[in-house]
Amino acid sequence: MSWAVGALLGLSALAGLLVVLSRDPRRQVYALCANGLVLSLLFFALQAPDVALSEIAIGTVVTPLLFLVTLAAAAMNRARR
Amino acid sequence: MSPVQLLPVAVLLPLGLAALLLAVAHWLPPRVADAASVLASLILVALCGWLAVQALHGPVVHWFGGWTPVASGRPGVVLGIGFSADPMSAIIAAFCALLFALSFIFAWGYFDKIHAHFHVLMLLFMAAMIGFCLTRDLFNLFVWFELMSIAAFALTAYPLGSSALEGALNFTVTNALASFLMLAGVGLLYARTGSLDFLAMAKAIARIAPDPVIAGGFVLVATALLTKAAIVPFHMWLADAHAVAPTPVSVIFSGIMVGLGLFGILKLTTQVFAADAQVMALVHEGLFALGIATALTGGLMAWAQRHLKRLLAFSTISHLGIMLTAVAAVSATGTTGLLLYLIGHGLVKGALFMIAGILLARRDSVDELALYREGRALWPVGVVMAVAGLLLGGLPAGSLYAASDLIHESAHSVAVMFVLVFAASLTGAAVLRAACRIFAGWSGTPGVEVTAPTERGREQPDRPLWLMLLPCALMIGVAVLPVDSVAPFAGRAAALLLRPNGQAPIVIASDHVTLGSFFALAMTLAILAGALMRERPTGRIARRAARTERLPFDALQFLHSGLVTDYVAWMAVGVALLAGFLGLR
Amino acid sequence: MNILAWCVAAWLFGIGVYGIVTSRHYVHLIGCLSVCQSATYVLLLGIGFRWHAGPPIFYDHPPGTPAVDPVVQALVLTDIVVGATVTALLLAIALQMQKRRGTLDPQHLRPFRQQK
Amino acid sequence: MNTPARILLLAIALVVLAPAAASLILAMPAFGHPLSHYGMAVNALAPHLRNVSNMVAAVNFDIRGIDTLGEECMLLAAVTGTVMLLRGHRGEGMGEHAGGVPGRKQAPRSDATVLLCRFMATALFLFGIYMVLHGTVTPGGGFQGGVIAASSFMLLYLGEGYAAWRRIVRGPVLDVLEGSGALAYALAAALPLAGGYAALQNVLPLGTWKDLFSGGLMVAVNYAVAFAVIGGFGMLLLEFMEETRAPENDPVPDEENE
Repeated sequence: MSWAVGALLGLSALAGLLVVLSRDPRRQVYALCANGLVLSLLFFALQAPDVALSEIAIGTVVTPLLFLVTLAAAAMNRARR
Repeated sequence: MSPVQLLPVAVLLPLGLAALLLAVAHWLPPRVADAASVLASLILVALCGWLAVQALHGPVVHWFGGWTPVASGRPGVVLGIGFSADPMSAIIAAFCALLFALSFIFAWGYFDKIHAHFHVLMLLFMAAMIGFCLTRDLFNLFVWFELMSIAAFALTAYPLGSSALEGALNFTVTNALASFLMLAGVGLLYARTGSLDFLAMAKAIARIAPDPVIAGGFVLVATALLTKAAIVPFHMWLADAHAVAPTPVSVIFSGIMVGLGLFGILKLTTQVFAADAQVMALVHEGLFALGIATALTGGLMAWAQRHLKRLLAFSTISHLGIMLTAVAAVSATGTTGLLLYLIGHGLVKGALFMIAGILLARRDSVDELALYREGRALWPVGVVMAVAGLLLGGLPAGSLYAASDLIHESAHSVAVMFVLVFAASLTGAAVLRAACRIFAGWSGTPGVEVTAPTERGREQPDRPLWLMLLPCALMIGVAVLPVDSVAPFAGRAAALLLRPNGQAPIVIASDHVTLGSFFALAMTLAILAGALMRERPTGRIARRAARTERLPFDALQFLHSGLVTDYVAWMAVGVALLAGFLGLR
Repeated sequence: MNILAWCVAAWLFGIGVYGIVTSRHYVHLIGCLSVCQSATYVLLLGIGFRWHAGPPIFYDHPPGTPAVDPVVQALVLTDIVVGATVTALLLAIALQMQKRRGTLDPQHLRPFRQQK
Repeated sequence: MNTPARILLLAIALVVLAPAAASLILAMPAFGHPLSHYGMAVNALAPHLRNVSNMVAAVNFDIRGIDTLGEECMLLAAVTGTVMLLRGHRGEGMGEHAGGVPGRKQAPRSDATVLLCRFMATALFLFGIYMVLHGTVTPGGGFQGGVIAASSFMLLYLGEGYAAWRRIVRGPVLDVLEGSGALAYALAAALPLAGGYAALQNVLPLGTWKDLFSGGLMVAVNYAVAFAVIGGFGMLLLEFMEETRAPENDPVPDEENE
């Protein structure tokens, strides 16, 4: 089990880096999704199923969705200007 | 009902009322939300005031869910969350509620269109502050801290102008980072002490200190509280947020919210970290130095502003620095001074923000140069503003004067005292300068303030003047009252916060006037006279002198850039300063 | 392995701050903020973790079997949900700002303009 | 400051912070060997004292229940603030026409999509409710279940289209759900006071081990949280989606300042 925890910790460090380095916010949404997924797997490995569930609902679905809607609305505003 | 039973009502009442207002908001007749909020805050003033008096005989403690320390059946393991009202915490909570009541009266009819959303947020904000004062659990403290921040974020952005939105974003990003740091700090302290209850943590820390994890946890938690308290170099968000928030909200922000950050630091140092010499050294020396830097920066920046709300915001920063020197002393003198200063400053600054609000409602601006002579028809407002400015600048009367006396005494240094007086004088003179220009038409050639950032504004104009002036006149009236009747209570409250067993000395504040007490006032009036009698520099030497005078102010204005990315970099520098101090010792 | 989790937490916070400081788009900045936030979750859950212990849910295994610390999990769980609503608040502010200023570059947005 | 100057400032801070962080990390308790007695005490005591098998729920809804009330109110504050900001000048109503970026195609919805979305939305909503109901027994609870149930609204939107969606998911109803959830929690905390108990004291019958309704007051509090979360997140989705509608008239007023 310990290799899984270590690997997921490493992956989550990479996923966070990916989020920061995706300078285009549209690409960043995918990075955020990946980050949420990796984190929820990590939380599952850390024996926290409750937290993993809420991270998977929030981190991979709701937050990226809100980001997407914001970017879409911003694009529409820009088109209207 | 006993005090113990009524203690949780202090947060449950505003939380419940906020939830109720939100649920029925669509069908609520106008003014019901206004009336209910005023009533609730007045009830809370009475409740918390009463609790403060009850707590003089020992803290009033309530364990939520009945999870008392013995419920675990294991010594040293505290399962539940407790609220503990000592007199100082409870009286500060009562003062929060009082400011909210006055602010609700001031805002009567301000926020009609938005389905009581304003009231919901304000009530949640108030509950968070009261909970912050009363809790004795570190994570619970974080919860109220965060609730306070979130309500404040939303309230700041409410005017929806571009400045308001940008100010709110700066506020949100810096304070959200601060609360992540606090959560991390709470985690570190929990990892080391295995507890979240103040008392249990204090016992564990006494056993294991000094320890890098404890010190690191303190630095992170303190960073969050210092950010909320707007201490250099974490202070930059404050001027942006306080200047753009709706006036009734600015009253709360500058009146008490930022001061609570300092109170949180004091409470944690006295009740949790008292036995850790490493942390206490950081508080005594590091925070003391930061306090002096803050006082000076805030004072100079306040002097160089022309937008009245921004001027007041920087003046708040300056006074927070003065209060931080009292916190850093962790002494009976300093703590008594802090309590009176929090209240005195809150009253004066709240009244001044309300005056700015009156100008925004009646004159559509708070720019002291644009409003030149525009306020003459509003002369009663000018009178209140002049008194408030004099109080900030050291008028020897009332609680602010008595408190600054104690704070100077706790600093143990004439040089420090001189710096603190100079900073306070700058803020008082800046307010008086604006009052003279707007209401009396005395001006002089504007100096460094000409190039300061400014903009026009406007707030709901159709409110009766007397309703807006009443709460601010009331606050100034209370602020100049003699402190003799409350000084013994303040002394005992401070002593009980420092040592709950009652072994700390009791310091009685006094507003006794001697010849020396006019020193601060004289300095304020001298600075003011310098500004009002200033003439356009004509000769070559005069022009060069004027340019040299501008340099430090320009440098400061440059650093306060308004860019949130800069602010975050400065926050990192601040954490590094605290960590570096710990490392060097 | 003993310090990997703490290093990852510090790393995540650090790069999050780096991202904020260098950001050229507010939505990107908000994403970096959520990286900082995830650092605190990794730290807290790491603090509660115990080798060879099950989740603190005694459904499949009886009470008394070793389990990890439920307290930090409770703290993180609620914070994740609240964190999402705060992100929503930030996005709402950003959206309104874009309507008014037409840009989301943090280096061009400041609350007050200097008088010239 | 420009970006290089800012990075330099950050680098200086990091140079100072790196050794401090290193000494802190080396002094931390070893990963996987926590020192805390608090968590162990909860694991040992709560199953017997409260008859619930999910310790996280026991901490959230009972032992540290007042924290959760505070967190629920944060949710309330953040959602209320977001709604207030987004409505701003456009008001509460709904836009008739979809907004769009010129030049981007919009594919029409097929019948299969509609059907699939209806089915999936129902299933997801029920799964969310299932998670809420089993909160005190297995992983789940008001927070997670509420978010999942609320995200099913999104599928409903995908399937039904905007107008129909707004007829099903109504703002005022969500407000009531959100407010009454928080109110119920505050009442659950306040009512025991009237009976002479401590606030939030769990004086209801605790039920049987591994039963759906075990945990006494926890059950009620769990449902209250679920209501607030469903209402709150539903409201967020509603207002954010409204942002993508074409405005009737240009909702952005001229800047008062310029």
